[in-house]
Amino acid sequence: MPQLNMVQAINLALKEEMMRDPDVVILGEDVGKNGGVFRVTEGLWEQFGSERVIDTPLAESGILGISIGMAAYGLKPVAEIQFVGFTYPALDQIFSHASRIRSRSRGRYTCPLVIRTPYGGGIKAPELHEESPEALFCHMPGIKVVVPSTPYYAKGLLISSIRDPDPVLFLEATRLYRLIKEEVPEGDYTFPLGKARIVREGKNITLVAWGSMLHKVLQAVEGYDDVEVIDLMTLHPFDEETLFKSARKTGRVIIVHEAPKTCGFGAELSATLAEEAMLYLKAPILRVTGYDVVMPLPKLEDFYLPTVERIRKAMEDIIKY
Amino acid sequence: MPQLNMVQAINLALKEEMMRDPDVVILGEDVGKNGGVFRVTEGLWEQFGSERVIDTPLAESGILGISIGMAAYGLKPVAEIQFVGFTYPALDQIFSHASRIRSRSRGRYTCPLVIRTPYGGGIKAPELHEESPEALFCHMPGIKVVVPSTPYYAKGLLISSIRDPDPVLFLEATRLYRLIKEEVPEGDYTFPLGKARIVREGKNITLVAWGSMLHKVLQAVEGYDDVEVIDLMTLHPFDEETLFKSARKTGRVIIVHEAPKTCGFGAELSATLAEEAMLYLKAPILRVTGYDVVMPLPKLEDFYLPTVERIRKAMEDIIKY
Amino acid sequence: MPEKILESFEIRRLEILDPKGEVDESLMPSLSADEIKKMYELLILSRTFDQRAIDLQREGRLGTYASILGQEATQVGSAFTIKKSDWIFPSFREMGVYMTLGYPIHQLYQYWAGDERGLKAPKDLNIFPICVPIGTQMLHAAGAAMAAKYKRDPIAVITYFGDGATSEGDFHEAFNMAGVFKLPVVFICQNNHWAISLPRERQTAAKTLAQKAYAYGFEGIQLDGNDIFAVYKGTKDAIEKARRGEGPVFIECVTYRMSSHTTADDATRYRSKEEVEMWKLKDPILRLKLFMERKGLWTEPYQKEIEERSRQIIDEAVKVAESVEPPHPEDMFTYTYAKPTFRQLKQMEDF
Amino acid sequence: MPEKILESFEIRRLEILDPKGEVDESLMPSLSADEIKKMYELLILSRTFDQRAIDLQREGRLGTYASILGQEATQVGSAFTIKKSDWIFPSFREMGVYMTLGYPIHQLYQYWAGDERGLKAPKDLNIFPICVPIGTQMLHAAGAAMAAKYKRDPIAVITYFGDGATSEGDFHEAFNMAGVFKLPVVFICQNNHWAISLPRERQTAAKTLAQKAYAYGFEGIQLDGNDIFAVYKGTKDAIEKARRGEGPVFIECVTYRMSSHTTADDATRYRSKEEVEMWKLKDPILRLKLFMERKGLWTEPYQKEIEERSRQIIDEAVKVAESVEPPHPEDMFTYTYAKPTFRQLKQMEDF
Ligand SMILES: Cc1ncc(C[n+]2csc(CCOP(=O)(O)OP(=O)(O)O)c2C)c(N)n1
Ligand SMILES: Cc1ncc(C[n+]2csc(CCOP(=O)(O)OP(=O)(O)O)c2C)c(N)n1
Ligand SMILES: [Mg+2]
Ligand SMILES: [Mg+2]
Repeated sequence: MPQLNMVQAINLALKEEMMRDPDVVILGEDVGKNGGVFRVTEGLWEQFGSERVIDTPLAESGILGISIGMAAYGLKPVAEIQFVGFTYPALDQIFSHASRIRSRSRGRYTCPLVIRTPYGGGIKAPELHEESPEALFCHMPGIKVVVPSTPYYAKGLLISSIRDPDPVLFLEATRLYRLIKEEVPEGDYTFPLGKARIVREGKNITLVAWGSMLHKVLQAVEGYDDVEVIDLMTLHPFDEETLFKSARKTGRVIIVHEAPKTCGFGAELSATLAEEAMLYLKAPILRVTGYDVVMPLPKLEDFYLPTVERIRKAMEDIIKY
Repeated sequence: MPQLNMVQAINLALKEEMMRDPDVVILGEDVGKNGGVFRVTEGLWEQFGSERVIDTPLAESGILGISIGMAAYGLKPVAEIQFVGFTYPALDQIFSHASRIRSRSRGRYTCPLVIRTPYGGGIKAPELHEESPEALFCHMPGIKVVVPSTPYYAKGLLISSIRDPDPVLFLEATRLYRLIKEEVPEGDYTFPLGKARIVREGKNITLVAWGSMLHKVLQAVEGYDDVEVIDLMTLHPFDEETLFKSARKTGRVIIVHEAPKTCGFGAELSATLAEEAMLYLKAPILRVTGYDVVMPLPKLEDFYLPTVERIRKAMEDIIKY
Repeated sequence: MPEKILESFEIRRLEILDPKGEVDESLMPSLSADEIKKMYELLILSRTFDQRAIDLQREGRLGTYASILGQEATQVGSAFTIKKSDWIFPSFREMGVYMTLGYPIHQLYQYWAGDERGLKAPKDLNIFPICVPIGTQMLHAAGAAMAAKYKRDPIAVITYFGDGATSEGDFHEAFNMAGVFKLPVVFICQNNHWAISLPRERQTAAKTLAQKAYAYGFEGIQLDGNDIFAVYKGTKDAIEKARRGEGPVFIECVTYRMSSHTTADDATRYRSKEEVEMWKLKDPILRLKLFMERKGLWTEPYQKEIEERSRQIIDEAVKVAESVEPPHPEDMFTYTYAKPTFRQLKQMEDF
Repeated sequence: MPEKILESFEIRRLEILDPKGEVDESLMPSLSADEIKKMYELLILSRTFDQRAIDLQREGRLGTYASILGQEATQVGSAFTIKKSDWIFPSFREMGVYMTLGYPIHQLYQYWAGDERGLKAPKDLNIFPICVPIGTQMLHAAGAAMAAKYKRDPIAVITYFGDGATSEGDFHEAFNMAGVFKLPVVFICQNNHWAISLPRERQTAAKTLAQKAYAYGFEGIQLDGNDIFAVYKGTKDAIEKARRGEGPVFIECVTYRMSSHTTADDATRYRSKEEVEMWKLKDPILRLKLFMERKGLWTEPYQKEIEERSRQIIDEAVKVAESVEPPHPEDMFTYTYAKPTFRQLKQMEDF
């Protein structure tokens, strides 16, 4: 089995799905001849031609707007937005249309669209290139939000997302693109949306994370026994059952994310536990997150992002509590 | 003292601030001769002319984008977006610019902008006319979010918002526009941003709400003794101290909002308590909210919105717990 | 001037039928007597629908309603050329388009009464639901056109919008996509002179809206939108061009919103009686009537008959609309996703 | 054709200085020998800055950098006409504009090294920070112009953007606002033929970008952007017109991005060597040099001297930039709001 990094695993998923289903098309800025600014679509334009791997003008609302029309007509567009910060000009198309067309038309039209976009910090890039706005999308009914954390799961989750009958925001942690290689099988396999996975089992603390922060957490828990680590993978709808089960077992939950704390997705996880599992909790639910500031430029980004030290401190606090 | 409804109170605040400060200008769709679709700016165009009460083309990103430029240049624009659902096409200007220009320019440029916009349900209006997306804005550092619940506070909070050196999203509950009249003094008074108020004191349960839901809550607690009701008023930054004090006293907290539950602002309040005040809590933190669905059209909107019954049921559940 | 000239443009306007009912025979499209009568009947039906909607709204039986009064020719004339295989992306003020295409009329009333089930188009009609956020639907039209092109379907995609919509960013992005990809899409602007209280002249400084098409490398043309023959001819040419794969066209139909913006608006606050009176003289229905009278296609009894028939159709539609069971609260959850989420299932237990 | 013609347009192109260094005297703006030398020196300084930035990036001393190679004339020529009282809203590829305006050069390096303190403009210079989200800054320019107009300040507002930016919805909304309110804003597009890997012809189907202005009721003109005299004259006329309150102008400067999009890009993946070679012949600096040589304004020693001086300036700027204390983590919090929130104060305790 080939050892692939995340870029390669996603590329493979795209290629296989395009071979399987002629209705799958790719569009976005620089996705064609250039193969995408991170090379995620490399080789696809050569293989499938410019009718299926479509370089668009520089217009994010336009890209997602036409994707919605394509999806309603019967295609399965996979749109790339160059960085998640550039979904902001397209939020109206996502919030007012992609997520609502099934509802507004009472099922007559649907939007089987995947929006792929790099997210997150740690790559020393300019403004708006390191955003983590996942919570915004999780608040909007009608869209699903998926964040893979390793090449293997990226492929399985992307295939599921493409086959999903509803719009999926597929967030790819830029920092992970080339960080890890693992075995990624060729050919069809899927990983269901809405399911988390236990990466490490333990009885004392539950740590919840997704995407790139999962690896920070795994680093942080090295050398600690009996710590459970959950990779959420789908944020919306998230796997309440796995979370509850773990929280019930450990009684101590720490949530780690890159986004600013206030109204980050951690808030929903914590509130859900505070509402439905409080009885089992032995300590406050802690959040280790980005600060409530504009994501700083490279010189300060390492201070902004949750660190191994901050995660360990939370673990110590929660145990001492 | 005149008895004013919320439309009149806001109109008065605008008029007085425009008289006081020639840098205050109003812009938006239909705000001029027509006085705004809810008549909030009625009479201002006649009084201040079309240079200060500016009818713009139909372009929300444009309205907020030029407002940012005006603010940076030294004016204090008060932009009206006709309904909060129509801020979606302008989110990029809010998220990428209004909230960041101080940070990006290290204080050289600022954005003393107020975005006034009606929000919320209960008025039997078409799609996107009844949204409650306040949480989206609370997640973005650099912007403040204010939601008045009565004419008196609307005036004081709007004056504070106009004088605030940073961008403020000022959400006006459409359902409250003409629902309540109360005494609203003429002349200068302000109510500080970031401060909640205790509307009713009590020792058994804390109910937290804002805007139109505050009145649902007040209806629901009628006949219940010893229930404390907090009107949050500023959502971002919210008044942690008042919330903690009350939670510590009652040990039971219910949060009520119109927005869908998942990632609504209730999640942040709950998570904050779960993190910092759990020790004092006698019961799970409950959220009575809109459902995780697209806001339905008028025929079903009453089923979507939190009702007195749902709030009472939560109160019973939390007491029984 | 010694500088080079790189490009030059001319913006044309098409008129065929004048307010007195006279036509320019050299431009007159070929239409049979039956077709012309059918058009006329659809105009009457549209106006009957509209008046009834306003009455129902006053009685509290509909929610806020957006009248099409005065714009019937733009709507009927353009929709008249659309085939079942074409796709249509309307805005919110196109009841005449829906009716010309045969959309179930009771569903239109259902929608305006606040029931989204009214928006579910019948299987054989590719019309999108009403679009509330202004200007956004044009991109869906461009996308559908792109998909049709990819699938080699020889169809046209037609999208409607108002003069106000031309100011939104999405208008620009849709037009640009259509130009770049040479999409089979026809953009039809109902320039009814007003966007709520903003007059056309303050919506944009361009003298015509039609000229905006040249910014995207394709053709724009202005029509007299109260002249059903000009509308028919202009849209037919454009739609056929699109079906042939020769790219997009932008059609500006100049018409007038005779009533207030919606039943919640009061247009007397911001526009003059004189202007409205002046436009009454250009009424699109009157004009066609005069033409038909001259051609021997219109008589008093005919008028009575079709008015009566329209009334019956509308009565029936209202009856059906109002006899439909109200939606079940669970309906809220049914169409968020193909399958409800765990959390939704829990929430549905409230009902 | 019996239809009416409503409007007609012609799109003009201005060229003065050709690649051989010859000028069209009838169009030549009046510039003193000193001014021309100053321009040339700024071109050399810009190119020196740029080359150093690329070197520093390779050594890991800067982050990703966007080169201005080939676009110097567009930048220096246009900024040369800007006064201290004017306001400027750049995009991200305008280092030559910043330098012509006298922006502290070490701050530019500081910014590209990932330190937002580099973006704090000096008090006497009304330039906005670099704008990363494409196309969005034009609206700020329109807004500032609106404020200036309201305050009766006789200034111009100048905004820069690329060919790619013309596809964004905000471009449209900004142009429309400028037209409707007749704002004193000059829109300068650096059409460098590429938006990352997308060539200009696939960005829009319009033959020129200049013609887009007519969609908004104002004038657009195309210039040879590698011809510093055409750029100077075109922008000067436009800026003066704006200062006189006669409304906006759109200037399309046709130039070429000689290097890759940024240091993170590899342009050989998507464009031909031949194209790049062809544009080398049109180099904006070479061209001015040939002109100056002909006029006796250029000599080898002069070239050596200004190259040496530029190198010293850049050396010094790099030294200053790299000797600045790194920002304190608390800095993250300082500029979110005028005063930190309770929650921020708590979070700041981490440092
Ligand atoms: C994005 C957005 N902004 C504002 C509104 C509120 N609104 C509804 S209709 C309208 C005016 C539309 O004018 P025009 O496009 O000319 O269409 P018309 O009403 O004349 O048919 C406005 C501002 C909206 N529906 N969507
Ligand atoms: C809204 C947005 N989308 C995408 C990007 C990524 N991006 C940065 S520069 C660029 C191309 C810009 O092309 P152009 O406007 O021609 O300017 P140039 O790079 O040629 O100077 C893109 C797509 C961005 N910065 N902002
Ligand atoms: Mg209109
Ligand atoms: Mg370019």
